[in-house]
Amino acid sequence: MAHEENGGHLNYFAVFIALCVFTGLSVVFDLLKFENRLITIVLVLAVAVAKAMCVMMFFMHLKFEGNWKYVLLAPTTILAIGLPLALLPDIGVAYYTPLAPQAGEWGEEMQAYKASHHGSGHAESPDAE
Amino acid sequence: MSSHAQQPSAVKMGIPIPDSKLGMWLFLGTEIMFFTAFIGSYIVLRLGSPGWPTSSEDTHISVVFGGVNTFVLIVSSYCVVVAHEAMAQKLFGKARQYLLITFALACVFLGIKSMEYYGKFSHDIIPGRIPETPTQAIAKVDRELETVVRARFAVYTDGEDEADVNVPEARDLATVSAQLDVFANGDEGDAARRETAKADLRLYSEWQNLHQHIVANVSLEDVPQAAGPGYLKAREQLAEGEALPTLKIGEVEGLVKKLKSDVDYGPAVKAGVFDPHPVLYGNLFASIYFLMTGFHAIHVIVGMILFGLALGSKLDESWTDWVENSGLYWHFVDLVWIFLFPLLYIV
Amino acid sequence: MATITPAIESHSDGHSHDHDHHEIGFVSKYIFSTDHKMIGIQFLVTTLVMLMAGGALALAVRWQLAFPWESMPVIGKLLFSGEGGQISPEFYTMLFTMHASVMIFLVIIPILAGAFGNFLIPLQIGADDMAFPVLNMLSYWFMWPAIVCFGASFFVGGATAGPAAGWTSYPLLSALVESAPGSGSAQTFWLLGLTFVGVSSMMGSVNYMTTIINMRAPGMTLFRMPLTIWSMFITAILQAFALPVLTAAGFMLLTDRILGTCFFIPSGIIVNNAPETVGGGQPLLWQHLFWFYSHPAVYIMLLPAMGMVSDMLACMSRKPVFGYKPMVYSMAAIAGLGFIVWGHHMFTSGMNPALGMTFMTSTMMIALPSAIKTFNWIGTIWGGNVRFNTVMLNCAGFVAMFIVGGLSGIFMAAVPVDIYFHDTYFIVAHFHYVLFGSTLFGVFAAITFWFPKMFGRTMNETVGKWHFVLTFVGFNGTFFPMHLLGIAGMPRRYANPYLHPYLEHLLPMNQFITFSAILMGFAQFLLLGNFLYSMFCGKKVGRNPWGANGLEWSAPSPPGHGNFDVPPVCYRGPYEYSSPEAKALGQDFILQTTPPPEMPESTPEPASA
Amino acid sequence: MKKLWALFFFFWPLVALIVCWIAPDRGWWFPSEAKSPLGSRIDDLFYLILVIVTVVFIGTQFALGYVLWKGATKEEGSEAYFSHGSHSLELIWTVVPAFVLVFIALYQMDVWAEFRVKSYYPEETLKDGPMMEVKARQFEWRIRYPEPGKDLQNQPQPGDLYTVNEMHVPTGKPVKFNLRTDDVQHAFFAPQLRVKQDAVAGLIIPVWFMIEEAGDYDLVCAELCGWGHYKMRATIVAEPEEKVAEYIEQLQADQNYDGVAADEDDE
Ligand code: HEA
Ligand code: HEA
Ligand code: CUA
Ligand SMILES: [Cu+2]
Repeated sequence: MAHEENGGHLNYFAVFIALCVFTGLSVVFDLLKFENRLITIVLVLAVAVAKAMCVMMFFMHLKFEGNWKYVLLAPTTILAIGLPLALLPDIGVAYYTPLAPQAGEWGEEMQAYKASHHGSGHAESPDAE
Repeated sequence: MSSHAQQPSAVKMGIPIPDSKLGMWLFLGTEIMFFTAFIGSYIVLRLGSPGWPTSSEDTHISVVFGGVNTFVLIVSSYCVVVAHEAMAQKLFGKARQYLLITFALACVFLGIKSMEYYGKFSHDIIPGRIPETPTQAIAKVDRELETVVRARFAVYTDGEDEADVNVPEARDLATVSAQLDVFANGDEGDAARRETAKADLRLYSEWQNLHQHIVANVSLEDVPQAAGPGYLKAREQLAEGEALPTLKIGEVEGLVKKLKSDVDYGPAVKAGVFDPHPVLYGNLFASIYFLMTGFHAIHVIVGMILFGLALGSKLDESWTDWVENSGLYWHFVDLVWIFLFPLLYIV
Repeated sequence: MATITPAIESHSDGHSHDHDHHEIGFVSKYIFSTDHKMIGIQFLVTTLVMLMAGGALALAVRWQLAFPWESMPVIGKLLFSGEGGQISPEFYTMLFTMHASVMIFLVIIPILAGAFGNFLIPLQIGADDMAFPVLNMLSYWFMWPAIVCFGASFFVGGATAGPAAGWTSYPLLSALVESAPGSGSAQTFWLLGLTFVGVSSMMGSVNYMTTIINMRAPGMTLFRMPLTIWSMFITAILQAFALPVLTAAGFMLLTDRILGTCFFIPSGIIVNNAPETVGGGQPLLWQHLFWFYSHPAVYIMLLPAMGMVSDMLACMSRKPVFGYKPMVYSMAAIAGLGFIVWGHHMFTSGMNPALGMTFMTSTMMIALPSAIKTFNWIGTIWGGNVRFNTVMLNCAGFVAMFIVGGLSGIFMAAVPVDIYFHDTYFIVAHFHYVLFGSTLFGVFAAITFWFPKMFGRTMNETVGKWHFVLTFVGFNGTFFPMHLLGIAGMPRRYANPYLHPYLEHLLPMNQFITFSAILMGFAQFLLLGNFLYSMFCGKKVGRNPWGANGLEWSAPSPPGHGNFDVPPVCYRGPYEYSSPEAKALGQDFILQTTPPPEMPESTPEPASA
Repeated sequence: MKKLWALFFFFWPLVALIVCWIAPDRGWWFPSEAKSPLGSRIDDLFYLILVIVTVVFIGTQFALGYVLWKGATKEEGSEAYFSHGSHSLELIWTVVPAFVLVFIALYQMDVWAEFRVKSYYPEETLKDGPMMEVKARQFEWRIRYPEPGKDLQNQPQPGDLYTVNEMHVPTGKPVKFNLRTDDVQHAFFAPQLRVKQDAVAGLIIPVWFMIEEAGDYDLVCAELCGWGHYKMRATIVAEPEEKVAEYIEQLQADQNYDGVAADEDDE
């Protein structure tokens, strides 16, 4: 296998450290609480992609594989990105009036609830008690 | 194996990687599409749902848990690589060692995951059971309280040896309560039991107040027979035709808190009634959370089985491909998590 | 096995190979066999039985449409004696749901990929077996839980409760138990069955792709592969990438039904006085995910037949396939485009109209590669020395029927016209033309063509021809008038269309259809009879009874364990019929393994029959 | 025998064509000509495609029959024509159908847009709100009109008027209504109008059509919705606008009738 002459213990360890740093980064981005949530989303997803690339390239040895990797992964990637994109105009944004009571009647009720409960009571730490 | 192994095989056509590895990669291709369906559905459903719950108060999701688990998986991925490397260099002892670590880390991952699940369960964050409005939350408290009352009453009716309260069935709670009343205020039977009966009657009437308020908020004439005293008192102050003001969730929260702190039936209420906490789109959120993490967990378990098989054997050269391929699979499991983590825990 | 076994009666049962651990006993030879040929034959027999079962269900459907609410003879008494043999509306729904599920998931898909894919792939590329024989065996045996689940879903609730949502299983009907009373566990079983077929196909497809990529005989370059192999390869790719999406969606629907999730269930819905739903899911999501698989699936149900028909047409016309590369490219194009046309099943579903336009355009475009293929088939026959045997007739039937089915697809691909045609019998006519008319005629031909390779005997010609004619006539009598029913506006999935005055006058037409269907149905006994009879008593033949070129014909009939007595080396394309090279040998075919004269013989030439 | 087989493949398309030819006369055709302008345009498209497809059908089936006939009449022992294909032929039969298909696709767009794209709806329907709400449920059609003089609201209002399985619409002007479902998916299918639209749980879908000619039209359900799918039968009654108004008034009167004072209610 092609990677053998390339691979070394150290190499992997560097990748490993990089992955840990990336994970830390995404947590940091979350804690930073940007004004615009979109920034966080873009940042953490970018980090995720970077991590995925690291794992695929080095841990899964794709960097050292032949061209078949493109034949296999290119269509997969296209389909994987294309499917959500194609669903978007229908499910993500509704062309016709959606009847989700959550957005309508219930929504108002919830807004009132949230307003009255702001910051009160529920300070329990999430999870695992 | 088959008869052709002995023959001088001419060069087969194909690409220079072993069948098993090619098969594994193709399989991973199908796996990518499998998770694409989940993740894609999640993304579009979420975009199509204004008001998705994000605060950890609603979702009980903690970045810390997710982060730690991410870290655990990364370490395990690293160990697999090292193990594979060791296999290639014929250092089987070292490989075994690292595989063991991987296996252990997988256990840690599942452990943390189950803690998270447990946390969700303990707040009844379960698809289909999350109230999405204050009204639904109140109705849910009502239902849960009723279950508690029934369970408490069942003690008097089901236990055949307890002849002191003679009530045939708990279905009609009003009748049971009437008979219990007689029993509790009489002097027959066990004194301690009479005390519990009194407590249960109090609980019953608390529940009735709540219940009537929700279901029978009607004009004065048709006040239901089994209405609780608190409810009746409230009604008396109204003029004909007026309705009681609708319950505020705050009042119900207060009620639940009060019931839970009662010395007699408090523990039972605590066990059976969740704090009312409506979450808009909570059910969809919970559906997605459990389905995605659940299928990821199943993949983790499959990975553990693969490693387990290798560990259970005497690891030798013939296992090199096995370790490589299960390693590939494991990295894929890691990959999925790498995307699930930001998507579920942060975004 | 290193010796060259000369020809004809080299039956595999003659000798057992010393397997590492054990002798091949009856069980591991015929039941839990890991030999691709045995698995292929297992698939073939199972699916033929299922064809009869699915057909019987179709005949029951037809009975109701011709004689509404009249008790059904024989089958009615057998299936639901309780109702006095009368079909209830619930039962009608179950009937067509199970008819379609059986036909699609237990007949067409497994007969193409499972039976012929298994049998032909290693033989045609010159491998001794699949890449993963055990996985292969599992893929067959995973079909059985599916059969059991489908069967259970049909029987658990008697005549009034069953999977009640059609094969498309649209939520909410399929997601909310209350919306179809009694469908409770039945629909759940149905979904489980779907999952099992999914797993089975997924195993198969990974296996096929690996085998085709990595196990080709020396010299078998990509563009020397028979079109059958290309089609199997492309089908496997389609399956590998589309099917997981359905499996995932199936899990979502399953949990919606039984675990309270709400991927497809919007909130605030009250069905049959059940409590109001909470949720926030969207029913259209299922339709998208379902068709994301099921449209590619219709090509999964066609491409292998296309490939096999190309092979057979070339052989029976004694001519190379016209435009081999365009054939390959158009199959690839069908596969690629097949992923982006799924929305044409949802034109009236309330999806975003902009998507409708996109999907209309892509759907129109997918007719192009099909057109190329059609013309190339005709080109293949053109100028050939046509042999009018059962194989050829069925192949010609395939082409003729595919044109009809494809052309009716054009009407529906046009969105405005589909507004009217959607969910009418026009659709039913369309897909039976492509599914039965093309695929099954292709399969009938393929059974006859490769039968000698499977059993070392040929099928009876006369019976085969009768079977073809009766099926062809019955088929067109059944499904051609359905176009007209569709134009007349008769909606599908109606237990009793004649309730509506504007459809009343269609009763006689429907009765005619039913009689044709019965004719066609009973014609299938000829096929089964011929199959069984010839398996044991057919005329014995040698390795290459058709004078065909493919590698499989250089192996013994039937091939032993490990397939080839001489490891095959491939020297040319698969369709060099009547080539100068062949003529130099004094024949009109030249096996792919025959070395060119100028080359020194590196391996001994296999003795051909 | 060979020739017979070749003739067989000439023969059946002929039968098919004849059946199609006589079909309209025998009632095996559209239930009636389209009664709405959009429906007529759908019919026109249908006939256009029918012509194209018939040409292709005859061409290809004839070609198939022809090559088979050639094969059947070939002399014994003569050689098959050896050819791997023809580049120019491939080009022709790729480009020509491509052209036809793209033409069909583009030609349709505006009919589709008018039917479904909200901004292409006829002006009248854009100006006014929907006239009524049609709500499908297992297994009937419920129609809700707003109180005369009021606009239709998504939520039922106290003054709303209800009918079941009967939908009165004015002739000669575009009618828009909201299509909804109470439970599972159904589809609004009016065969004579060539209108079909699914009713999807969780969505309010506006649909419009226009009827010129007064009369009764069928309304059926075209999406499997349970055991009673086939019996969701209703009528669309198209009548002049005044009559519809009268009908709605009558409906209101009926609905307000409390059994005692019939006259007091109508003011
Ligand atoms: C093997 C299966 C198969 C195949 C190959 C096809 C092929 C095609 N199908 Fe079909 N289809 C189904 C199986 C199949 N279909 C099934 C099962 C359903 C119904 C599912 C359900 O709802 O239950 C369905 C439904 C269906 C619909 C949805 C209808 C509706 O529900 O409203 C549509 C709409 O566009 C459609 C279109 C097409 C088209 C354009 C093709 C094209 O690929 C056809 C291309 C072929 C040709 C066109 C013929 C040859 C070409 C020429 C001779 C060249 C010249 C032609 C021209 C210039 C026009 N199909
Ligand atoms: C490959 C797929 C396939 C095949 C081969 C067939 C074959 C047939 N189909 Fe089917 N059909 C579908 C796929 C298929 N169908 C699908 C996907 C649907 C849509 C379902 C839905 O709406 O969800 C459908 C729906 C469908 C309908 C519409 C039902 C409705 O919408 O209400 C009708 C009606 O006529 C029908 C008829 C037939 C007939 C008469 C045959 C004939 O060709 C059958 C011929 C008969 C045999 C081949 C077997 C002969 C058996 C015997 C003689 C009995 C012997 C008995 C025993 C041994 C037990 N089919
Ligand atoms: Cu309503 Cu079908
Ligand atoms: Cu399709």
